[in-house]
Amino acid sequence: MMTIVFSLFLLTMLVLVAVAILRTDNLFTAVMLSGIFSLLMAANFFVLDAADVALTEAVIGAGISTVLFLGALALTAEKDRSPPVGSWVPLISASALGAVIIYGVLQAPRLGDPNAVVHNHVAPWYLEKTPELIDVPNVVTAVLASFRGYDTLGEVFVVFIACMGVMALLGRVRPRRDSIKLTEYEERSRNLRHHLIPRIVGKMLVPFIVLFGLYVQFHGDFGPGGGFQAGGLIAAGVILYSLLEGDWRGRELVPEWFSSLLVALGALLYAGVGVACMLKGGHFLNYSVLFEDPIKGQHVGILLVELGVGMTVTGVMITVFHAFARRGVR
Amino acid sequence: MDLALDIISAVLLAAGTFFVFAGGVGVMRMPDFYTRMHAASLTDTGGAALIIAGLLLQGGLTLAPVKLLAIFLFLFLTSPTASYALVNAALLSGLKPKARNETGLSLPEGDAVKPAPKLGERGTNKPDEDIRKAAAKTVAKRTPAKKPAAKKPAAKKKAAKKS
Amino acid sequence: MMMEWVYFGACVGILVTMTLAVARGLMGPTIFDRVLAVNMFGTKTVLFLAVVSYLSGRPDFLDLALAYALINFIGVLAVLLFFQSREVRRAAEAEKEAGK
Amino acid sequence: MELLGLYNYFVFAVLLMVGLYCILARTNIIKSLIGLSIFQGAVFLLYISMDKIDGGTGPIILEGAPADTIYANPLPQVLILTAIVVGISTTALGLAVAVRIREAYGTIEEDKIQEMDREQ
Repeated sequence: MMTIVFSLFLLTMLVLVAVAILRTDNLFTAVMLSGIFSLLMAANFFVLDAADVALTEAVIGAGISTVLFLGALALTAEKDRSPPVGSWVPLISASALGAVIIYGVLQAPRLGDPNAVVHNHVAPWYLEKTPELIDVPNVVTAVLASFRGYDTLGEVFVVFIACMGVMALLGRVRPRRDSIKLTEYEERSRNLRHHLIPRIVGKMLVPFIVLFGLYVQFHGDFGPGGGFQAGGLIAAGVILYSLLEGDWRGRELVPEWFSSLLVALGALLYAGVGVACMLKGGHFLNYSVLFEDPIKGQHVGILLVELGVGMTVTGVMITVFHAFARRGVR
Repeated sequence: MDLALDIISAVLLAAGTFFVFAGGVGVMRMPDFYTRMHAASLTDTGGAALIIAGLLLQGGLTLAPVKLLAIFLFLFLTSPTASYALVNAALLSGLKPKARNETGLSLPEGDAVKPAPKLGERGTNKPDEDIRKAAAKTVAKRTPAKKPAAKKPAAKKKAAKKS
Repeated sequence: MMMEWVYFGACVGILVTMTLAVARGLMGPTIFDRVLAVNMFGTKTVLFLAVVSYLSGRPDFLDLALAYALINFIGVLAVLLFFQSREVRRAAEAEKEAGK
Repeated sequence: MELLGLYNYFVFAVLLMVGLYCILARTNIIKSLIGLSIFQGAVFLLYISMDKIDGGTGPIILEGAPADTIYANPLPQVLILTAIVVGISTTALGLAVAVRIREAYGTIEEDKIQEMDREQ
């Protein structure tokens, strides 16, 4: 009952915000509204009992997505100069898609129906067997890192490749600092050092964000969290520092070779754990063979794999942010 | 005992929700950006404090109250700072408050705030003096003063310096 | 049981406030009003998540609200930096135009 | 009540429509990317709506919880959790392409870019 009331509010707002994003021609407004969109999404996920997903959306949507979009806007344009729509094709195709989906959805099981097909196949098995086979309280982590480890490995490599794409497009190697002459005025405009209050408060927050990121990383077996969320959080801490102190200093804090090393090492660690399992005589990513006690093997395997995920995601987010921030100096 | 705690926390939660809601109404109804900011930032901190205090009484001896305290601490620090940063951004880009001066005359365009304080000129921004000057000017001339075109030439000068 | 209704009431109150913030975000009129709406909405989300985690009896989910309380601030700083560097970008563009 | 239970799916359909329309009708690349992220959000919403079970709670098994506690379905959550991070990485890649296009053409409007290409 309560879920339905909350969902009514949140989903209606979601639709309104989406339509407003569509209608506005100011890209800055669109980015701000998509910030609200992501907050609504996260609240909605939480109401629907998906704490892990909500945490991910929170970290990515609030901490990173807005910053990236603003960075891109600074390098492109702020106005959407699309001509007024001349053809009916987009409208017709969108409505056709909508009509088909609404027709299909009418037969879907209602929200929260315990007899829905989704709840009757693998999911009960995961929920039942996790305490016995893996003994980790957070079933999402267990499924993510162990039962569906292949899937997650693939996702980590997708993130890795996307990062390589950004690096290839925006150029990793740039001239050194002294070869670009910035006037004092320009230099000042690239950081927030002269804003004392945000600077002090922000710098005070950075260690807490990183600390909380580490907590989320290593507490992911017991509560909502894991490598993806932790990576986003730690990267958000570094991004906060770079915003406050200017991107040069941000790169002094986390040098580029280090963040790109993290990207590669994380993916390598994940795959390496899989190979170690094979060397021990098991299947790829079957952590049970790592130690005598299969449950201990699972624990260590999940810990290492999550660490690999966390390293890659941290590295990717920091590298991408720096790629955009540095592009501004040209 | 439990009932008493429940009642106290219910009262705190209700008060917090009321303040938060009042802030929402303020954001809807206030006439310009700066007054809206005022409504939002004050109630954000106050309402949040009350709601979190209400939840704190329900916590028991687990990790939850510690987390609540941390949430409160961070909100208490970041919310006013975010308000400051936002107002600063607005002022930088030259958004003017809908101000009225002592004489009751509405200000001529561009004189209410010193136009877009340039970076590095912090602390020289004295709105009060400006308002008084502007008012005197308006009363004397009865014609709106021209908008000072300080921004564009300055930017060009900077650009010239760079090249 | 009583507390559950109190939590529920608080949630609905916060949700209504969120609706007001969204309305301000949709109405504008200046872009700063929209940023204000995002910021206010973020704080309300923190409170909403905190109350819902008590309502659903899982206070261990407070991690989410904590993450938001820590991170919500970054967006506003990014906006401040964006506006600050805009002057420079415009000057550079003007220079380019003049160069043509 | 029956229709209220399907409200999530209707919103999913509407968001999908809005996202698709935004991608197709707008020529601005960044606007299209924002539309793409709305589209993505719609899919996330569909998956997460499926995991809810009445009276259930998040799939984190608490010590000492009664044996008949209902937990939400963990599988859609795992899929979407990774999809969110992949989504932001691919969006970043798209934004990088947009930045390069702007540097090469001086605009990020598709129709103008096509005009320039034809002129060459």
